[in-house]
Amino acid sequence: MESLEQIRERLLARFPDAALTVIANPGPAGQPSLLVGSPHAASIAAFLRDDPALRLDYCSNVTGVDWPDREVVETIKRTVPPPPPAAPADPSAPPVTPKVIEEKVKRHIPGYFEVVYHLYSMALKHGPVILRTRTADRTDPASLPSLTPIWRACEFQEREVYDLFGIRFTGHPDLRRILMWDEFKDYPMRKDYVEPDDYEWEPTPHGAVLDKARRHYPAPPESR
Amino acid sequence: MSLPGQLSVLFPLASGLGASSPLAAVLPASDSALERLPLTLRGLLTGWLPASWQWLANSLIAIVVLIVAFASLFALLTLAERKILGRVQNRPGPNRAPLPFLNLRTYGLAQPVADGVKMLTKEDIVPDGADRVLHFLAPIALLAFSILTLAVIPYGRLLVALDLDASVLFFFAAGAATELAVFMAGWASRNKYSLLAAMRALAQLISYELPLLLSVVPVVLMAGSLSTSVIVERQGEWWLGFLPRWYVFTPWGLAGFLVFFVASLAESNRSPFDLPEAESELIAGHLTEYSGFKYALFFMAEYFGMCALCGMAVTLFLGGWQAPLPFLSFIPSYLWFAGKLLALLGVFMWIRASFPRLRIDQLTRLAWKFLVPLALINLGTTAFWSLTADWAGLLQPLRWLIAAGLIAGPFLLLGRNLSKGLGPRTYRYAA
Amino acid sequence: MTTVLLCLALFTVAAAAVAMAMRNLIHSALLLVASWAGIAAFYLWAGAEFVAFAQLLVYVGAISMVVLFAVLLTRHSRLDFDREPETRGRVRLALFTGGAVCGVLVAAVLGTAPSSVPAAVPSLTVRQLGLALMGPHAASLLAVGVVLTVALLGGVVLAASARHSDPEDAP
Amino acid sequence: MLGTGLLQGLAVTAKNLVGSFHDPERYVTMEYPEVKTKLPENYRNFPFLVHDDPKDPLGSLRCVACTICETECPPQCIYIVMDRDEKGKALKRPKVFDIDISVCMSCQICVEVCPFDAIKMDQHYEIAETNRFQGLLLSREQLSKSNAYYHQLHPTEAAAVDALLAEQKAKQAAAKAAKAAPAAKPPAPAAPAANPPPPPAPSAEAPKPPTPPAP
Amino acid sequence: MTSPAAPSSFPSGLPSSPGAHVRAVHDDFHGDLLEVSMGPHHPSTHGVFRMIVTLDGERIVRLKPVFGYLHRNHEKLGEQTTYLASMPYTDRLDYLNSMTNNWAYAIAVEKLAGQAVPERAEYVRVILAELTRLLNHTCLAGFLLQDTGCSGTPLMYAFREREKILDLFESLSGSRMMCNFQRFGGCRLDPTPEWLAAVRQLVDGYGRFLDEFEALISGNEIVMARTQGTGVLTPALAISAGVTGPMLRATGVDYDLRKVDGYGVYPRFEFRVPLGAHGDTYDRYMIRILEMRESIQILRQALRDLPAGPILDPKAKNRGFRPKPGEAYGRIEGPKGEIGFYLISDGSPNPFRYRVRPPSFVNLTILEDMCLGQTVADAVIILGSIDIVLGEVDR
Repeated sequence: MESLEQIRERLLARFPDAALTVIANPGPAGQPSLLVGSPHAASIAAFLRDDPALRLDYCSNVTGVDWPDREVVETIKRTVPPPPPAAPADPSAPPVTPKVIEEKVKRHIPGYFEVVYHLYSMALKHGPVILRTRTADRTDPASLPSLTPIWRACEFQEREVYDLFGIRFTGHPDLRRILMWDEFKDYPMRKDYVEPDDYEWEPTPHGAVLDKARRHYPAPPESR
Repeated sequence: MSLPGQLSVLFPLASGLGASSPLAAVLPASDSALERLPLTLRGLLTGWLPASWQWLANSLIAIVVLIVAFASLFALLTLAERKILGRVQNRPGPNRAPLPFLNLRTYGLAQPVADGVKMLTKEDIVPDGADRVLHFLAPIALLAFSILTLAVIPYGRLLVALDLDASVLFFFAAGAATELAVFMAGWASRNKYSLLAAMRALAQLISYELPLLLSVVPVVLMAGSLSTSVIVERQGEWWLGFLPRWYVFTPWGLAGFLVFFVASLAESNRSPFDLPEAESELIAGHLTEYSGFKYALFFMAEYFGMCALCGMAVTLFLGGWQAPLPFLSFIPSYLWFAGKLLALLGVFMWIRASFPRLRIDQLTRLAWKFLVPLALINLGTTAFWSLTADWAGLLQPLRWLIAAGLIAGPFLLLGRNLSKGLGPRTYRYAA
Repeated sequence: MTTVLLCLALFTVAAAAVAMAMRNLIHSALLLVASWAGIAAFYLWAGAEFVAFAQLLVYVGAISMVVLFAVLLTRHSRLDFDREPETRGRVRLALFTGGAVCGVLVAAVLGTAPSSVPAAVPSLTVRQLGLALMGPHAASLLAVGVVLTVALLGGVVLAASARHSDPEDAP
Repeated sequence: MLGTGLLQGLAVTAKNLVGSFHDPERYVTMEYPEVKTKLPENYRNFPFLVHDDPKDPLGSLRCVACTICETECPPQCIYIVMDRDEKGKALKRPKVFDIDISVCMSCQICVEVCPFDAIKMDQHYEIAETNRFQGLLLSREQLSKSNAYYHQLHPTEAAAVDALLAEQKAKQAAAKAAKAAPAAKPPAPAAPAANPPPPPAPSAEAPKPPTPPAP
Repeated sequence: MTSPAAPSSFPSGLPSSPGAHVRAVHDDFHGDLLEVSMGPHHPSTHGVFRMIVTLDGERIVRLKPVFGYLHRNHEKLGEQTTYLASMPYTDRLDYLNSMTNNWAYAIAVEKLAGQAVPERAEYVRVILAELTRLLNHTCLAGFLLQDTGCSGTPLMYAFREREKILDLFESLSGSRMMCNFQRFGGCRLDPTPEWLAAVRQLVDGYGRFLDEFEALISGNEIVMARTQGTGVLTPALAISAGVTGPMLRATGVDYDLRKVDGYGVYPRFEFRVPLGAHGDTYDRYMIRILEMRESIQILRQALRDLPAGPILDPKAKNRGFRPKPGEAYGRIEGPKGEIGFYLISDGSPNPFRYRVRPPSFVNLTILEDMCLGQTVADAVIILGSIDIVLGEVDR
């Protein structure tokens, strides 16, 4: 199978104005992924499925990922030019090495929702090619293009992503909640999901459970 | 002891048991004491009564004996069914029910007692929308008609409760009325599933009524009479001195027996055809809204129906109370009948333990496209058989061959047509 | 002996009468079946075993099913019986037909000689019945046979034609 | 020919029916209350704490209340409070060691991660209690069982653990002896009094690969 | 529960099932459609699963599966506990095959952390996975026949054999069904010679059991009548719907992860992959029986050349395991199909995103397509032939 970069080149040739970037995978797994812009996602997916060289006819896995806003503290090494020599340059003095200082720069990375598709080919027995589609930000009417019209396998899995993450899939034939009951309002898998306070007393409260216990019982039950 | 004509017809019970029916005179009643035991016992009980009261007492005794015998057989059958099903599945079956007051473990013999008490004490829920009268009447009607069918089966040389001239017709007339009771049960429960299931059960009962009747006609044709005791008498002779001339050992008889057996399986809602109470479909079918003792009555009626059909199969094809070998006829006739009946009931349970269930359309297709044509062809073969009864020595095997061919041919043809497109498959492996 | 006859007659007539008066269609159908059973009992009383059991088998077993299925499958809820207005013409017509039927029945009852001792009942065996049917009455037996087969074939054709409108199994 | 498959099926059920009377292979029911299954040695159900000398079950617990098992336990059903003497100095003993049996799924992760072989898996499965909280909350007293009981449950594993502990104790004794010997020669740089063997660093690297038990 | 939406009119691009024409014919709802809800307490829906079936007379016109009754948000739990603590939870996914769930999770984490696995552990993993495949397919054959109404006989035979395998798991890992046996970099315990002898004895006896089982069922005319031709699945629809495992191979598509990915030491064993031709319920049943026979061959070869050596990689770190940031998707050929774990790590002891790709959940997508035009009795068998376990479907 050709590498992700070659695939990206061919896709750019085919869809010149599509936003395609390769996301490296730092871990040892060696599975880089291809970030696809929302407007062209469906047509790119159809191309990947029908292209004779790739034939990615099997969408194995659809995963929703919630990337919250992050404060990334980066230490940047900056070389500070030596202060202008007060005394005239005296060749004998050891050359003043430029001072290297590390600065802690706090960078704010905006969060977003992301859906990851693992594509394989049953015809040519190769894969995976990993597609990623991202929303601009984490505001609620998050919506992404649905790939169910291309791979029927995404039908239930996209409904699950909608059910647990709240990402509406445009073009999905039957978008309803699949695991939670229909009247459930919130989206449980989001990082900022607050669990309902249905705490049930446990005799061995410690750690997170202890805080909940304190909210319900001023003093933890007969602290032994 | 001739009775006014109408009465003897209306209550022929007395005439039959009174051994005054024309038939008894003809037969050399083997007079071993054991053989006449039931009659002597009955004589002790009712001997001192004046003649006119005697036939009433006799008929009452007959009724009581029949009901007690078959009710206890029902209790034992439920236990035997679960024991055989258990043993087939490598497990013991019920063996923990202790006798009421002493905790002696009785290998399950107390299980029917326990079931009976459970059924009696269970609350009898009647859905409020239900039609009370019909809901109450359905199990009683079903049980009544099933018990009626038990009257005409000859249990021993002289032990037939109702020796009618057209007893086979009486048997099927009473059997046909059970559909009415099934409909009442389904309709009275006022529940969409039980009505749907009652319809399917009726479709099954009606479509298997035909092969049941058609498979009996050859026997009536060969025996020359509709009376069950005459039919059993006809099967009394021996071939070559020791082979019993039971009808099942003739080609048309075997085919008739198989069709009768399959049809009776369906008629009593047993294993491959137990669609009405298939748990994987419409829960308990038309019995969904019944609980407590009414459900037990339905259960009992099913077993009575099964015993009646098995009894009739034994009477028509397996030589009723005839002994299989001449020198064995010292054993009393009613024991032979009981043995054959229990054997056939055992085969019923064996089949229940082994086969999956047929779908409603396959079930009716089997009846209309396989059993009915086969029964009709069997009728033709029997006609050929009876016409060629007097063929001389060498022609006899030819007669057998022709009869066997007349049955085997259509059986194979219809079988292939029935399982068109079905068959064991061979599978390829990936390169 | 007449007591048995009387109570049988009473039972049959009562069943038929109540059947007409019942509001619930299924109950009236079942009572109709009960009256047929009453007629079968008549045959038994008259000593005709074979005909009694045939009646029981055919009517109580099969025809009752046809009636009940018909009652079930047709829409019969109270409201969609649009009652025509009772014009004078209809009332007069109803009275006329009712009267005619009553007249015939009454004539038949009066015509028979009352309380004649029932003639000795010929005890017929089934074999003689069969021979009679196949002998002198063979023609009528064949006619009945033809009618039945035609009815059966008609049923099959109807069922088959119903099949084409909505295909039963997947192609 | 129609029906041969059915007859084959009947033959199989008949073979099983007859077989169930003489062939133990075809009669598998074990009537539970009277006949109990023989549990394999590796069978694990709920944990228990091992103590060394039966005379003082709570004092000689191997557990040093390092709370590794409390953090590693997936359903978080262990609750440990370290014992402190009057001056507040931590004693290497749990004052409270509760396991909520109704939450524990006996996955034996606590046994795996315990560096002191203080907690092992028990084999009793008949636990029916009337009260969910008092009944199914096993405290230190109920959990503590003797090493002999451990030997009885898992013989091979217990033997291996004992060998390992004995070897560790010998190593520590040798190390102490080695430390005490040089201290005896140069008395001046008196080594601090041999304090109790320092608890091995809680984050022991690889969990001690449990020696292969023989089932 | 809102009433199910109008029948989903699928975009024309997707391959359709043979029964699809039924939906087209009956889109105009003339009054006498009967809506039946089968489940969630129906005796033959393997666990808490509900099907809202719309019947036109006896034939199914629409079927909406409703599940989620067993949903406990397994993936959120995975994000809140460490990598090692998630291992016992993977037993609870497909609670019939805990060994293969563990292996799939272990493979994903090993791929995430680049962890090596010693030879002996790979062979033990193959032995345990093939034993689990035997166990699962035997269970399926038993349940499938139970749905057709066999009053329990095949199910009891299946469970008799399954108990033998569970006893082996119990004597090895300590628990029959919740084994929690695999670790990142090998297995938790080393099987002893007695255990291996017991496995060899079981494997030798299994062929006889399969012959007896097939004699009871495969040739049975009633079973053939009930299952041949029902619930047909076309290869194109199967591939597009992401169906994997025996269900896919029953339609004739040659895709077995043991051959395609060649994970573990499977390439060293020579075994065949059976393929069906009709894609109906009978094929799905027979493919599983033939796969069991292949598993016996694999077990024999694995037992024959099981090498000595460590069972757990000495450098393996299970407690306090902190993989470097990155992501990985590991998958294996579970008995029910491709079971995969997708892990995103951010360097902390808890995974950032822990995703399970359950085979039963995806295989359920085409339940409606296979049931269109069939009767209610068939819907029960078709559901049985898909072989779902609700612990995995609902997660």
